[in-house]
Amino acid sequence: MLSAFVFGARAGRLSSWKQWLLKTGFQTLKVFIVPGEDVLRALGLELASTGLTIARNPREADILLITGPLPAGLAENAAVIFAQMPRPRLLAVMGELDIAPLPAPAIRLPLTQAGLLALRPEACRLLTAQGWAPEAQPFAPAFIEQVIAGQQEKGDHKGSGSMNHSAMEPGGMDMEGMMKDLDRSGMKPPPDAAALPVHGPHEHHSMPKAADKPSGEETTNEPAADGQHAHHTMPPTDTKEPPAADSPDPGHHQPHAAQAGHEHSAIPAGPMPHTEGMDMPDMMGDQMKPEAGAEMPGMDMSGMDMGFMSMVEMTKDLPRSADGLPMEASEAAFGPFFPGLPGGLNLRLHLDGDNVTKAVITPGQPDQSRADRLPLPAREFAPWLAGLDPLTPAAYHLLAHRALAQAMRLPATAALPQLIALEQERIASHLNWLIDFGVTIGHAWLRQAAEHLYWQLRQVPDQPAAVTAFVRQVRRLPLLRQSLTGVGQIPAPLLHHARGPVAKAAGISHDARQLDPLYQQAGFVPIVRAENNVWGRLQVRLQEMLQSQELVHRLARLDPVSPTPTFPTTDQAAAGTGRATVETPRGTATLEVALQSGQVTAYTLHAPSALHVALVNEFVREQELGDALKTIASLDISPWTITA
Amino acid sequence: MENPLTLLVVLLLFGGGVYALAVLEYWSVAGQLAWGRPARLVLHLLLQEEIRPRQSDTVLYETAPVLFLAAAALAAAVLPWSADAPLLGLATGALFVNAAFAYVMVAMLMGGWAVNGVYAMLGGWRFLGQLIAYSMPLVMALTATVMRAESMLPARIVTSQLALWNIVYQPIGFGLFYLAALALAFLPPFDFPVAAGELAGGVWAEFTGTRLLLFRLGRLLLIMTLALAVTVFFLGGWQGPWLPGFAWTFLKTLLVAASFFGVGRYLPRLRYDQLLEWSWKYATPAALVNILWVGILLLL
Amino acid sequence: MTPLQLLFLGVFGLAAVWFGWRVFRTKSMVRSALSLLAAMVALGGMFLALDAEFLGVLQIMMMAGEMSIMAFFMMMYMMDPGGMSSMNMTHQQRPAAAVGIGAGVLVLALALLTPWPPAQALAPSATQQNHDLGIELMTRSMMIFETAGTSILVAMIAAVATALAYPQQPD
Amino acid sequence: MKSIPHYLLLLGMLVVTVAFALVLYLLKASLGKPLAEPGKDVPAESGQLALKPAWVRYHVHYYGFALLFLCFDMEMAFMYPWAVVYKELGMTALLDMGVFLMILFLGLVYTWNQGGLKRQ
Repeated sequence: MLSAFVFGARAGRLSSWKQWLLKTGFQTLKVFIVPGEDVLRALGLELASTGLTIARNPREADILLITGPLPAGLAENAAVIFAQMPRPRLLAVMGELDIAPLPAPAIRLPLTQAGLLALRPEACRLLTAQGWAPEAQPFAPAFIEQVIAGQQEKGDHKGSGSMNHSAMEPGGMDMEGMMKDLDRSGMKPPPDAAALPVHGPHEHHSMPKAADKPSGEETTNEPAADGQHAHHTMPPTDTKEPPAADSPDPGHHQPHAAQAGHEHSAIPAGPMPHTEGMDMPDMMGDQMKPEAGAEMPGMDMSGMDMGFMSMVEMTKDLPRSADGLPMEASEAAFGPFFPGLPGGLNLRLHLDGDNVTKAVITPGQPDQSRADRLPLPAREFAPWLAGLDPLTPAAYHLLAHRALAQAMRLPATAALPQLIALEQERIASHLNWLIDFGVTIGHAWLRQAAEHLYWQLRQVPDQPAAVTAFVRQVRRLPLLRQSLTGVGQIPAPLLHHARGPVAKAAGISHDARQLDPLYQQAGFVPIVRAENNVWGRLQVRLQEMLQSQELVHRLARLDPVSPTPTFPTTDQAAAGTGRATVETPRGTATLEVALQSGQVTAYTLHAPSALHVALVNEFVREQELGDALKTIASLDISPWTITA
Repeated sequence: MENPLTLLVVLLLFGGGVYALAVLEYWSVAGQLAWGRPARLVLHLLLQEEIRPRQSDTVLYETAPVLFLAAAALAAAVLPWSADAPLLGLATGALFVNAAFAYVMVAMLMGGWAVNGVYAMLGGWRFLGQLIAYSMPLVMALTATVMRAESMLPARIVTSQLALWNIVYQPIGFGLFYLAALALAFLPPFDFPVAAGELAGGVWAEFTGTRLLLFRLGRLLLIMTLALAVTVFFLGGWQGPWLPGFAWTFLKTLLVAASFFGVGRYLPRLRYDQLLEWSWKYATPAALVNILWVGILLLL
Repeated sequence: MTPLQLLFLGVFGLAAVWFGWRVFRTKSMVRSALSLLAAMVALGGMFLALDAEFLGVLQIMMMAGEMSIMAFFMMMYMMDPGGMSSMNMTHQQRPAAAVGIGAGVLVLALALLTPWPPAQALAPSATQQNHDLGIELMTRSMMIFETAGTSILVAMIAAVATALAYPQQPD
Repeated sequence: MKSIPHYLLLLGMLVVTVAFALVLYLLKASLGKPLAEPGKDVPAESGQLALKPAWVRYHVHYYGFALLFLCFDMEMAFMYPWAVVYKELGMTALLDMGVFLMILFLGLVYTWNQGGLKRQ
């Protein structure tokens, strides 16, 4: 057991004094949950009853608890979290998971509530017994050392042209390298050249633009990783930006000087508000800030005349904010493990001060161990797909079921218990979202009340009175409406990407349940509001919770004796393609499956979250940080269905 | 100060109050009262490794937690607990309290900058914005109490409320001071520099072990001091029947502090720039109206 | 003046000079601004040692906010505000040193050559000082006080007009 | 003279606070040093290694308010002594300060009008 703890214990001998301290002090333990507390709850694991509390950042965590799913990329992020936790620390893993590059866990538990309940006593015991160990060793996974060594090397050779981004930042590399090369050769990047080939099956929008915009700003550039997303060129939405002609900046019209080797002809001079130029300002920021970051932006150290430096000259090519001031943009990760956001959501924000100029969600890597199992016998496909998204397994189970039924040319009999399970999952999913949203907006009561109700409903799913009371209370919370109403409006041209509650809040009656005969019998009418903002989305989710409660009752009354249709999955000869649509809690999901001799050989899933990711990348900009995070949280993106 | 026994009682009450606040604080986020928790937390923080971020500004990093604690402690020192036990009778006490509070912001700024991390930096500069927002309502409300007492001596401000407490005499001032105190202690809904949901801990995220302990202790002390300030300046300080003066001060202070924690439970976090806007467009003019109101009352 | 006061006057004076020196010896903008704040606090300490309580506390209070604001303006408008590169950010060092030394000599001469009135044996109590200051402001120095208000207004308008872009549509 | 002991007491409290911190640090040091590991001292950023320094020219969006604050802070310096003698001087003080505040209020209104009272 000790060998498992060498990466967590403090270095030194364990005296009885230290042991006493450990025994007393390490009663209150904080857990950092990977991939996230939303997944933990969706798995039916309640942390509150264990006496453990959730750590919001690795520095205050004692235990790193991994529940999975943990695809390769996330495992590296989890290793970074573990490396950043102060010792004595513990690694605990639930279920059978491959967690490399993390070390062997000190505690392995079954993926059950009983397993979770065993965590605290076991952790206390281990920490008391081995909080200090003479044989403690540094946890030094190779990839972290490589990244750090790479960074130091860059620091040593400033201006050598090596890349800014580490291997930890997928997505940003190709474009940046390309731009840098173009930049060096003095070429102008052809407009749209980089952006067009990656569109894939989705639409391309061209919106009317402000008349006075230089043509170069229309370039839309996206990293190749975003292949499945749509591209938009949006009209300026922010009214506070100054028009180009009235720039308050005196520096622009001065001739370029003291820029040996750097010729920024590719970039049109003139103020470039972030709302218009899509990715261009940020790319400029990256260009101007080469290598180690410690270096000054826009300055070539060797060629610079050191006698006098004019700030006007030095900053003239930096991106402008809405007020025309040239500042340096910083870039920070707000995921995959950020409190309040869905666990596993790989979000990066480009910041101008505390203004978000751009939000980028990078799709995670697919779980290779899952992908390897295709082709799959039809019988195993539905549970397999249900495991894709731990947040809403029932919805995807139903989806797979229906698609297979169509592929096998079976009558599309809907099973009432499945629909009831779907509606109950909807309530649970919305509540699960609300708990995390309570963290994002810093509302202690909302978080606790939602969590309380969540576990109440998990025990007894049918409690209309409790749900109704909760919804009424949330609606009456002071200041909540005011603080959410003005936030997160999706521009009209992008609205058709919205699905589920996001679309319904904006007045789009887009719901797959409308077409379902059983739902029609139950008198289902989608909830629609004309509040295209965070408050509207919250309202729709609350109303949907009430509606789902009602639907469960109505569906149950429809045909109480109808037996669950048995699913003939043993048909070895079945072949064909099937397509089905289900309204998951996050929106309409469509699945196409190809079936050959009883085996699922290929499938295509159109999940609502993938569209919402495209939304985030397009329209979250020029918002205050808190508002941007609220907006992103309000879309309720499930990171598990958006793998690249 | 004259009576060592009173001083001891006051110090004990203050310590006990701070401990009770720690319990209350956990209640405000977790909804349960855990009486042993703060003591365990102290040991816990002592036992943890201390990680200093690389490329940090060592001087500022080391100064910030100590300055934070010192600022809160010094502000507490000049506020009287009872008629015969002012820890310190500073003639410009009301001003001094403000001065000490200003260094809470300086400490947070230092901490935010020193770490050289994006979250902390955002938190630090946010808190300066917060100071710009709460500062004017705070000092102007305080000035109005000074007008009535004709002195900046906190004990005189208490005695000036013999006939009528300032909460009734100048309710606008009380409201502004109360909200400003919430913002000063960066309690929810104003917890901008250390917000979990926006900055994952912000300024404090990179402080571990004893340095974090100093910050946490300082913040509890700060809340206690602010509650004490509300008591002294607006709730008649030690005045009350039956019980000795310091007991009244203690009870009122604890009640105010509990209300600090309670308010934040039911409110969503605001935006600091909205706070700035409200402060300058509405709160500062309201504070001036309050001064005018007190001025007219005093002339009648 | 008691020896104790003299001691603290000296200590705070030296601290002020030392922190003033540190302002220019660091490459980090924020550290530089906060050093200036420390120098100002030391000045406030000197006021306190001289029994000028109101001035001392006021100095300590006001400088916290103002130096912090200066810190962010320095950070916004100076290259490499963290001072992480090894580059020298100063220029025209010789003329600057000459001007600095000249100004220092001038100030020193002013301090030494001015015929200061004899020191008061006993400073009035701090409460009395606050009161007297108020009376002075409201009566004899009333015009100065109002002029100060006007100067602040001018400063405010100048700052705002310089810093903000002219609004397209006043809101 | 009687104020000096108060200041000494305050200074003493400052020293005690620093001493308290030092004692804690000593206690801490007696429990052993942290173990150096790669990536541990990098500021935590949600599981990504944030190796780039954050010290950049950060855009503070509230500088309009900050300028206004500087002026109002200055004004407060006059207000405290005024408040002390307000009752004694009565109407004179009210008018004096009324004029002073009116002047300052003009500045606030001007800034508001110029769009300074919003996020830049």
